[in-house]
Amino acid sequence: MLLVQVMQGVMEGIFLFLIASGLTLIFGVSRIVNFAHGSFYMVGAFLTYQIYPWIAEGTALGFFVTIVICGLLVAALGLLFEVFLLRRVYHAEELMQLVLTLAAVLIIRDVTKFIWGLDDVSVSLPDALAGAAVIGGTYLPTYQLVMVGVGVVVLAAVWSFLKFTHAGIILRAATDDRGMVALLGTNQAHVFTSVFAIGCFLAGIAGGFAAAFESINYLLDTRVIVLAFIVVVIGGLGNFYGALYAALAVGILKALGLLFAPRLSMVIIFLLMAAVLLIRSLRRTTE
Amino acid sequence: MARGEGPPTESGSALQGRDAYSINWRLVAAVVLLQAILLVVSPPLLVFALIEVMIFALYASALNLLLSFSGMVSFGHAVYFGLGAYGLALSITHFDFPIALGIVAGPLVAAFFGLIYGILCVQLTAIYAAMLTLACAEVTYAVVFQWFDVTGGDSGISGHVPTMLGLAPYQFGLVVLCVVTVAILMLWRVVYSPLGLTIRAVGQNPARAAALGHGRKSIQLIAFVISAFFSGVAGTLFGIFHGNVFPDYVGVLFTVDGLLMVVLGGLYSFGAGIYGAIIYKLLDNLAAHYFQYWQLVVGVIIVVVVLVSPSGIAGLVRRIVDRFERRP
Amino acid sequence: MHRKKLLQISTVLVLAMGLGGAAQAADPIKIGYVGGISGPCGGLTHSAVKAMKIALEEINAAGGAAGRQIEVVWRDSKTKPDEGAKQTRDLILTEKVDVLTGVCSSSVFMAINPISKQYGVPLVSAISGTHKATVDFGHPFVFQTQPHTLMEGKALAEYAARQDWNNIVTMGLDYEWGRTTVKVFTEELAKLKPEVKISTQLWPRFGETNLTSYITAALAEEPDAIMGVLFGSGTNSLIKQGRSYGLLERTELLTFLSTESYMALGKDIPDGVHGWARGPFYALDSDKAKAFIAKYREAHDGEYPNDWGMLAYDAMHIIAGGIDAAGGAEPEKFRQALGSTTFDTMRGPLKMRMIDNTFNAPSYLGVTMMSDAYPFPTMSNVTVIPGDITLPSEDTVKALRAAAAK
Amino acid sequence: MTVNAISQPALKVRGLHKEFGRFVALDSVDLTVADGEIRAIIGPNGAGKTTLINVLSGQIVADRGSVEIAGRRLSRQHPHQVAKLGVGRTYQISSTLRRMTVFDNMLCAHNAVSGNWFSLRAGRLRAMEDAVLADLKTIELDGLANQVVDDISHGDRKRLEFGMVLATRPKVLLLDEPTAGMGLRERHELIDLVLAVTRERRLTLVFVEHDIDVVFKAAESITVMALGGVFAEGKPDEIAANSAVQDIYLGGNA
Repeated sequence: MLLVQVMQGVMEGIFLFLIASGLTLIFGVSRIVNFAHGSFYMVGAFLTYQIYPWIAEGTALGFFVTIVICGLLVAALGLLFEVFLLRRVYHAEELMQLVLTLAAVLIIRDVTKFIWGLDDVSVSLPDALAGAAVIGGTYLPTYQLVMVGVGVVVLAAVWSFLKFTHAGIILRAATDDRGMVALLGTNQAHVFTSVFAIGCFLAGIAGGFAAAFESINYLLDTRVIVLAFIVVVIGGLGNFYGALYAALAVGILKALGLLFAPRLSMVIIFLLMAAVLLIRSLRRTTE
Repeated sequence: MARGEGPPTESGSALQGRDAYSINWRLVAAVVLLQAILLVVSPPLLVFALIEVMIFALYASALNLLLSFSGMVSFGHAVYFGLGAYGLALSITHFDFPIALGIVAGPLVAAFFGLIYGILCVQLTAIYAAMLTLACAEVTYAVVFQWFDVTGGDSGISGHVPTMLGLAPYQFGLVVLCVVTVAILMLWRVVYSPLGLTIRAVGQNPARAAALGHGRKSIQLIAFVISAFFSGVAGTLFGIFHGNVFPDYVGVLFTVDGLLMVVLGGLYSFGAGIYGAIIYKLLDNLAAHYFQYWQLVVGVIIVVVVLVSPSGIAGLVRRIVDRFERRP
Repeated sequence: MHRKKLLQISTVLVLAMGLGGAAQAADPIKIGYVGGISGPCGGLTHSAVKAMKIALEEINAAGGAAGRQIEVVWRDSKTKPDEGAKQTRDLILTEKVDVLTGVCSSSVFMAINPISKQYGVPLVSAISGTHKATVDFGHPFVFQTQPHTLMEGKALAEYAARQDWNNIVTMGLDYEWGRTTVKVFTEELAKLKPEVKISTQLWPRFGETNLTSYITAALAEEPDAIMGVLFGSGTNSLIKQGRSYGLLERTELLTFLSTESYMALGKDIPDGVHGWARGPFYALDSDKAKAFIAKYREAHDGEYPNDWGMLAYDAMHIIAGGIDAAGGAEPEKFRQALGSTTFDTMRGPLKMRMIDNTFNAPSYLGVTMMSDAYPFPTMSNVTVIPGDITLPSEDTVKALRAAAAK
Repeated sequence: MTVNAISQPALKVRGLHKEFGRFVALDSVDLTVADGEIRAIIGPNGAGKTTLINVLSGQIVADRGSVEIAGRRLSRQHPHQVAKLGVGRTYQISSTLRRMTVFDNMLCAHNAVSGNWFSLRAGRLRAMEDAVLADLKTIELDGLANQVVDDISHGDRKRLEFGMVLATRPKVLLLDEPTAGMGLRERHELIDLVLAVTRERRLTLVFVEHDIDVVFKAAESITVMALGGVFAEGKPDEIAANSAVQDIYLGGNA
């Protein structure tokens, strides 16, 4: 029982990681806390609902193709948002940036309502992905295993991107020291824009996967953003790998929490977040 | 409309007129009188709207103390607003307080939680602190929402206090006017006093303030508790106004309302909360009345303000006043 | 002569009064609608608004109520209690409405309820399911036309007792509706069938849509059935995610399944789920229902009305019927009229009892099945649990009111 | 205290060590500054000068080593606590309250040491006005009193920062590149002001400086740092004569 719940938690954690990874990448580079991340995720989910029937409904391949297309579309949307709006406030106060992303949440939500209406919609899981591997009475659903696989692929892709490519090295430099990017003579704006687009791409595909996993409506944005924030904060804002550990921890904590303290699982997770933040602050080196 | 409005600059330099640090009583009296007349002569519905604006003006002004002056961002300020209303309700329903005592208890409960959460939050700075305020708010919301036996869960608590204390709307409006005026004047006193100067120094540049001998944490904590207290006053009034309390009052929507009011009103000016509450509520009501996609309208206006006039309405007012003053 | 004159005068007076009455009759009766058109309730409410508009047309085409036309003023509560209260005051004070209706979430209902009481304007709830407004904090002018939480919990127990389920896991959303329904269900089931064991109670957080850990935790108890008190995306997620765990092969599932869930999930809802509903259009075969559904579909691109639309349509006809029977919208007469009339609704004849102004609205339970009739699955073998069985006893009502008044 | 003040050095640092990751910022630094001394700290970029100042002012906690200020041992004090011990500091990039006026900046400094910083009585601020104006005159900024700091020149900001530090009545001044980024004339005007005040009030002055002219004009003694350690120490003429210092210094700058 315990083991089943832990495995359940791992699978949920990977899914959380998919959502949170983009958020943490964006913060790491541009120090923007993007409240609209959940909205981009929601747009990804609705686009998947819209586009899947046009591609090849019912097939697993069509499903994956759809998700990649939707990821790209969301990335394009994020790109526009970054270039036309966000870029203008990089030098303003933090609060202005936050409020701008909050405004984006309001706008995207109403546009979503306008296009796709108020009712729940849902994407049917392709049959090939709907089953489960049964090992000794324990069910390991194919779809969640696939998501674990996707999580690993994203992790590997981002890891090798950061490690091996020129752009990745600039990115790492940008995360560690933003002044350094300017010194390197790189066009900082390009770095910010591309990372924002990559973050939105990740949000978009996470939303696509969610569309087949749960039922989606215009409230999806706020439903997901708080949890994503918790993961990012526990992992260390801007820390890509930290987000993975945090996502797994939150997933497992949620799954085990309902065995031992069923009504307190969210409270426990928030307390974990508070504790992590405070413990980090105790390691004072600079004030 | 704006109450307690003096010179709207953050640096009310003493040299710019020896009275910059004192209250312009004539202006206050004029605004209060005008507001009182409005309350008495208006039809009930307008009175309700005025009451709502006054309560939110206080809430946003309290939040503004944090945002504009103390250098903190709170993503969970509705907690202190809502806890004011819950403090009132729970002290009556669970501790059998008389109503008068419950009204006092509301802001104190808010301030108490401001102290507890504040102690945690000031350990961190910038966005990290803001994230912790969010976590505190979510915990509070979860507890209030789920602790069904005590808080009534999502169907809240009602009937513990007569709506508007059983007064006629305009009478209650006058009560609110008095409380809000006094509270905003107190906030003014806080901002433009030695303590306020300290808070502003810490808020603008904690390193310089530390080199002057001010510890950031303790001073930000003071600001946090004061802000929580006055948010609690606003929340208590709101609880009496509606005669009820729901988890929504500590929820994220009220937090966002407050933030947007301050930004619309104009960061770094004392009047931000007052201007912001008036404009935001006006906008909110009008847009929602005529347009199903009112959030879109509000969102677009916020974008325009952030990009075009980051100093908000207060900045606009200041520019207009400056222009008039320059022209003899 | 003298008498004749007197007669003349009185005739004139009577005539004048009659004319006055006629002039009054020319004014429409105003109904104020407050509902969560935007905000979390938006998904439930839009069909209700459409349905009410159809009802309105029918009523006015048939000459209105009590000889007067009916006019509805629509207001959005944004699913926020304070906003709902504000709109309600506006409706009462500026629009001078005679009757209020709508109301989606229980917090908005609870916020509006005292205003209806204060101004003595009848409030007929069409959607919100909390019992607190009519029972605990009931007053003479608040009415409920759909089954409330206490009734539904009992209906579920009735249904569960008829199945051969001996080990049940409950899974209720962790808020008032979930907790009260599970509580009533558990208590009533213990009375009806004491041998049934509730092996565990799970409480998913409100708004939670990843229910997989709850599914595994529930299945670990090897229950005969899972009783889910979830709605909308909660129910949908449970069914979608349960599929991979062989949920339905391993146990039975009883959950709230309103029409929009069928429409959202389509064939993703497998056959054999026990569903419960408040106004399933496909299970109502009265002529009235058929006519309404046809009209609704015609007006809205072949879309089917959801449960909320069905409830709202009935509520509007009940209001009009009440006004008709009362000869106007005078609140006390309206109440008496509602209490003494049997309304012929799409859900069959409904009658209100005076103690808590609650209608004996039925609950519908059945088993899902895909058929050729609709592009989505529906419930078959629908069991109707009439409201007369599920309405709480008068003692219960009195006890709850006493507790609330304390 | 007063008895000690004669015998105690104003600043005594022993074995100070600080690493950032693998980078050794301070490597067993020893430093003694006598009461009333004017000491310059020079060295190439990355020598650890600013880190040293940051440790002395409590901004950074060292990994090892001790700091004594007027005989009092520092142990993990926060900057504001160090400030209360009588240490005033300026920053490489001037650190002022940029949304306030020059006057209010100075008022903040007075307010901070008034002992009534928590008061709610605006009258207390009015009572400080004359002293504030006097201080502004001292640093020759009284003409800019009503300007918002954001609008004044870089040099004036540095001057204001120095003035604010003075207003807190420190015993030890730590100035991190007080003249960085200023024009030649401004630079000498400011350092003349610093020297005049320091001598008049008998303060201890430790300053980091890159401009060799300024250093030799002002310093009574010089500490040369390189690679996180103290490389040489002595009177200005000794340092000038030290060829190793010249190599390091010029090499480091090249």
